[in-house]
Amino acid sequence: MGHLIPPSILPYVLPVLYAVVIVAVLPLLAGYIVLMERKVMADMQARLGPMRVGPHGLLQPIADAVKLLLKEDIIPDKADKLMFWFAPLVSVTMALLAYSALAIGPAFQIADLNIGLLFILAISSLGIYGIVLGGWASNSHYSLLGALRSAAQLVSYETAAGLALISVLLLAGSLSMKDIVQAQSDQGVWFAFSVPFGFFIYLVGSIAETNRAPFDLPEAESELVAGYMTEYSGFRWSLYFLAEYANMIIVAGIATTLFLGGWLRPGARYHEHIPGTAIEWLDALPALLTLGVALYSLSLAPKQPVKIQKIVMLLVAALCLMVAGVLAGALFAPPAVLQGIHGAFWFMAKVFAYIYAFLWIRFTFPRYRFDQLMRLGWRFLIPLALVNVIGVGVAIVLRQQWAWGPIVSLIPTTLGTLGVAMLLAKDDAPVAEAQTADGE
Amino acid sequence: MQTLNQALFIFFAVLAVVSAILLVTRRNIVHGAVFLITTLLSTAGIFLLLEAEFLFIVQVILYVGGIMVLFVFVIMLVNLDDSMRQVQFNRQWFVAGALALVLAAQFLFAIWAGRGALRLPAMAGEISPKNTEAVADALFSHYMLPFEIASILLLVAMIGAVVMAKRRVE
Amino acid sequence: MIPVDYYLFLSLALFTIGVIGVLTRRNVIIMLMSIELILNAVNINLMVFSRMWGSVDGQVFAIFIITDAAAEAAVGLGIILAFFHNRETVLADEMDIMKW
Amino acid sequence: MNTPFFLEHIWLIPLFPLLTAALMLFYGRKLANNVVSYMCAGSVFVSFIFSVGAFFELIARPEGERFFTKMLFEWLPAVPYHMLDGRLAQFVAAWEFQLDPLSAVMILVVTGVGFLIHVYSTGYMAHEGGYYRFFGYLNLFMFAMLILVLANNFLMMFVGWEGVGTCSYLLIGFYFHRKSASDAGKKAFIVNRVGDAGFLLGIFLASAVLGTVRFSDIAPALRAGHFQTGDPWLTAIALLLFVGAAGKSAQIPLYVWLPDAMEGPTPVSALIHAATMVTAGVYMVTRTNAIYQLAPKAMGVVALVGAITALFAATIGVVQNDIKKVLAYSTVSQLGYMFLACGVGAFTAGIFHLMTHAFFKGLLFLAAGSVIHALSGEQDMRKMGALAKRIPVTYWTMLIATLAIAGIFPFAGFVSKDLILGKAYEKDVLLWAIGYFTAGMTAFYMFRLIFMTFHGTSRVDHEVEHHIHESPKSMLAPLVILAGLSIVGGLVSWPEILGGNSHFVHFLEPVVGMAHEGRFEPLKGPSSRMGEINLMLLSEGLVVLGILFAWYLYIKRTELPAKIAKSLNGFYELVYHKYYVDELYDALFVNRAKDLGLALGWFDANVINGVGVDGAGWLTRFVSRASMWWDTWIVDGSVKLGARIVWVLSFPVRLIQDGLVQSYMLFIVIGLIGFLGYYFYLAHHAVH
Repeated sequence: MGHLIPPSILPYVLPVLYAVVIVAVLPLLAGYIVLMERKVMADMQARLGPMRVGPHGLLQPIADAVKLLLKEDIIPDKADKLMFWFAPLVSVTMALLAYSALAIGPAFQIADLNIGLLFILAISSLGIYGIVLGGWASNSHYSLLGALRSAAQLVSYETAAGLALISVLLLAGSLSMKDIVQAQSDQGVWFAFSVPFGFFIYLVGSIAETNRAPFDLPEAESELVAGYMTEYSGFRWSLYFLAEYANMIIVAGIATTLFLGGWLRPGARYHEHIPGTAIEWLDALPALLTLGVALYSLSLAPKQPVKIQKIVMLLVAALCLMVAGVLAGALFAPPAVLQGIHGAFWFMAKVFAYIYAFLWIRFTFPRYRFDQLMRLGWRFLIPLALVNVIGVGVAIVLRQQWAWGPIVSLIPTTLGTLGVAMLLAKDDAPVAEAQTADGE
Repeated sequence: MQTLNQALFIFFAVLAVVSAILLVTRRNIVHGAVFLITTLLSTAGIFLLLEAEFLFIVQVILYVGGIMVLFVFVIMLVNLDDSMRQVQFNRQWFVAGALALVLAAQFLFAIWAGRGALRLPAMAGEISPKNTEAVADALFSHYMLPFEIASILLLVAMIGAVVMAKRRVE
Repeated sequence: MIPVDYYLFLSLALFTIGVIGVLTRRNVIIMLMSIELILNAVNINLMVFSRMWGSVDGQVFAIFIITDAAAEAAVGLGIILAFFHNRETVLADEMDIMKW
Repeated sequence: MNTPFFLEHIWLIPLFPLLTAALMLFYGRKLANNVVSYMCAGSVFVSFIFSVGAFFELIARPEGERFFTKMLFEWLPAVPYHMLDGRLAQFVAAWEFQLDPLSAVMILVVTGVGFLIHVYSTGYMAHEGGYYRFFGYLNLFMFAMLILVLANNFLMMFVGWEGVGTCSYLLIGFYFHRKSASDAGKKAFIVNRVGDAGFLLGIFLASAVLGTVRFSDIAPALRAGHFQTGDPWLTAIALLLFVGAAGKSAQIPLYVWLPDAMEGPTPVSALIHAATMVTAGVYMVTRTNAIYQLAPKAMGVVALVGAITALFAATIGVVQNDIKKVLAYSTVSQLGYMFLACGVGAFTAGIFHLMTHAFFKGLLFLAAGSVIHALSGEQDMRKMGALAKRIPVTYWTMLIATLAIAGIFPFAGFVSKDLILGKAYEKDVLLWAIGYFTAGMTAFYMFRLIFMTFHGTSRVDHEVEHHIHESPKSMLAPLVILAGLSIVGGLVSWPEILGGNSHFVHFLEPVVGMAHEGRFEPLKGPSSRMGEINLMLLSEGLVVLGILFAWYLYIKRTELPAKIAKSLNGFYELVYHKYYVDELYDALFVNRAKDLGLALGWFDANVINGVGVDGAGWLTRFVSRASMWWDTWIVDGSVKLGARIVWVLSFPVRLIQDGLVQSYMLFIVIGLIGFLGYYFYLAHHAVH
């Protein structure tokens, strides 16, 4: 724990800077994820989505934020004032606090805890209090039901997700995010490929933890008006909103770090990279991508109906151009800088891909019934995760005793888990209500 | 940095004690639960000061993220409006309080008698970040049997809880 | 450098508060929470002594204690739920049928 | 030697009726009427077939060995006992059937007539309630009667004896809702008890004297015992047995039940109280003739009683108006004839008359039943008349039967009756005179019955008048058959002097002859052929006279009978009221018995119940009160005291255990404080 208590004040500078950046950027990011969500939804439903505010609705998030901030802040009469005020803070605080251990890039990390992963899990698991207390404090049945549901759901799926992560920890042999990424880099394979079932289980579990469709029962519009957020409005509501999307980014980050190789470029070998000489062509990809985006938006600019939109479009083009320049320049910078900048790019790319998967699933699957949800969690995911962990243990033994390759050793595990999954999926017995262990 | 350490300790200690007192005295159980959570979190902080990060995490995940969620859950299941309106302390509260204080006095006397005898070894600036591994080694080598027994205890507790929370089938 | 006594005083304070809570509160749930408080005091002691002797045994025992706390919370809350379903009360001094 | 089928399976003959009887009495309620009738009549018919088979298989044997016994199983184990003369004997009773000419004849009569009457009953009882019950009783009776006649020892015979008694009781009281019927049933039963008592005593004495109850052993026992003729023991046995016989066969003084027995359904009267059961006495006397032949005095008593009964009953029969009553009294007098025959040593003649009587008396009853049926229940002859044209079949059959019973040549009655009279004449003229006169009276009252019923002017009530109808075939067929038997019945023993050879008598000879080679002097035939012829002519003449007299009184001068009745008023009253015998018995026995019963009842109620039972009850109550007091105050008291003490002592502890978890915790804390204080104390001392 020496990092928390350094001998002088100096080492605190960089982390504080990062923290400020994250806290400043995150709301904006959340807003644009919302825009992305709406656009993706519109695309999947063959619509255009927001087009009015800014070119292609690019300014929509800012408009929404302004609207939310200007809205009247209502506190119900019978509500528990203190808790009502306190709950959203808990949510958003915990959501933001979790970022402190997230390694966005090799260097881009607030604190490299040797228990980073556990820390993130712990903090994000505290976020539930925001929901539960808020639902209870607003003194409304919808809210309370939503809160209870989300609590039960979270407790149920944290177990499965945690077990899925453990399989990765066994492979990586460390709790620190950095070391985990490093392990993937060393083993030359992303853990999503070595323990696919772990990845799958964590995907489902993370969707449930963030109360996203098809597991969004705590805020199921059709059943409970808006779940635990029913009585909230204006700024507090936006805090919840922020917390939810922050959580999305967190789980996406965790998944990225643990399964998708973190900041690693596909097929990257940073530790054997000699600066300036061997530039693998993939290193140019980020720059080219952003450049392409820049050119595309530049071409779109004249088509905009209003002058202001033209200007904004040009600004976007300029921004992308700038980023492209940075990315390109990094190629000629020393490896550390290169890793830092490109790592951040790849990380963000993977996170957004993960979030895109979220959206995709949300608009594809219908909502579960609560007992179905619990059955899935307790009777399918958790046993599967257990089998998976055991299999990984076996794989590690194989690897250590008989020196099997990192991928080969895991093939039997995957196959065995697949078989178990078949068996589990086959039995369709009705839920034993005790397993939901709550008042539903 | 000594000052920082002490400041943190005092902060956590005061927070823990105050919220503990509030927990015992508040009428509203949900508030009580929140105060207990606060106490637990500050205790976790104390653990951190004592360089037991793994226990810190365990405290947060298990206690705060698990047990207390269960508490809050049950609190919300059992409707408490009426129990909030009732008298909060039972008949023996005075005797009990007095005796508890007597007990506290005895412990205090014991600690006071042995003050200064105990002191922490000076902390090397950079101690090995291997706390988790150390705990794991002890747990899975020397304390294997208790570990297994604890797992069986958990299993039994789970079954018992399921049985008791089950709806009675009339 | 914080002397061990401070930690002991802290844990003593928590312990006493917990004892008072268990002994005086009528609400069973709060009694359970006070018990958690007592367990925490014990954990603090274990931590500080393990730190003092530089061995992790204390932490291991703390883990066992937390496990125990989890089991106790699960069973206790289960009992409370069952009792509440039958008797519509959570007050300790109304649970007095277990006598001669 | 392998015994032929029917003889081997002789024990099946009683079995068939028993099975159907059990079926009827247990399940009959559920069966349809025609099923019941087919099963019952059928079972009796099967027994009849078996009987015929057994009969012919018996005849097939040579003269000497026409005797067969079939031992089914040992009934009572052998019990050693001392006879009167001190010899040791084994008392053995086996379930053993015997077939000799006598029982062969009996089973033929019983099953044959029984079958006919069953058929008749299916028509007669068609509209009665308790159809299955009636046939169940009837079959049960058949079973008992067959056991009676097939028995080879006194005990088995007694079983059948009591069985037929029971059945007759049940059947007399068949219409139990009619008080007169149930009373008649009781009367029959009780009167029979008297006779049965005698019978039992006779059995005991016989077993004590002869050392056996087995019929086929009696004669050897007699021979072995070197009994003198007129041995007092044998006389006693004979008299006691005769008491039983008199009871069952309605002889003076025990005849009173038979007339009342007419309360039962007419087929019952025909079967039980005319054809079969009432002749059991005669059969029994004949069966034990060996004893009688060594007891001349007893035989004299039998003859005398028989003769007097015959005359006596005939006189009553003359003045009766109920058609069945007339037949009942004629039955009594005919039974008297049979006993007369036995008394004069003509057992074979008695059995012969028994058989013929079974034919024509059964026929008479059935015909009377047909008449009653036609008149829808009317039994008073004064309300009949001129039925000859209306129900011709009944009329002709009944006329034949009347001629038979009157003894008109050549009907069956003529042969048997003249056989008896002839024997009686050789024995004692006085007995013959009584029988002779009785024969005339018989002819008179029987034709009186015929004339009053079928001839003269119709005195039938109007509402009855217009639905007089002939009975159904099922009832007429038995009539016709029995009429035929009544006609030809005599031929089986046609007297030599009329060119016959009395087959039947010779057939029965071995039974009555067995015991007596040497000491037994066979009855001399009539002094001369002329004598016998004369006797026949005399009786025929008297009979014809009686018939003419009846014609004169009840067809020619119908007003005369009333006049006569007036002229000798007292005597008529006396006879009309059956010599007040019933009243006499009531005064002498019945009421005395009632008084005794009352006295015993009083004794029971006051002495036994009052002093004994109530006293014991009072004593028990008293003792129990005392012990209850002891229990409550001493035993319970001590227990409660202990409990109370524990309660009091445990009071402070209970105060502590109040069921509140928190107070327990409080005590934990107190204990903790105590321990800590103790340790500090120790530490303090350790320091110093």
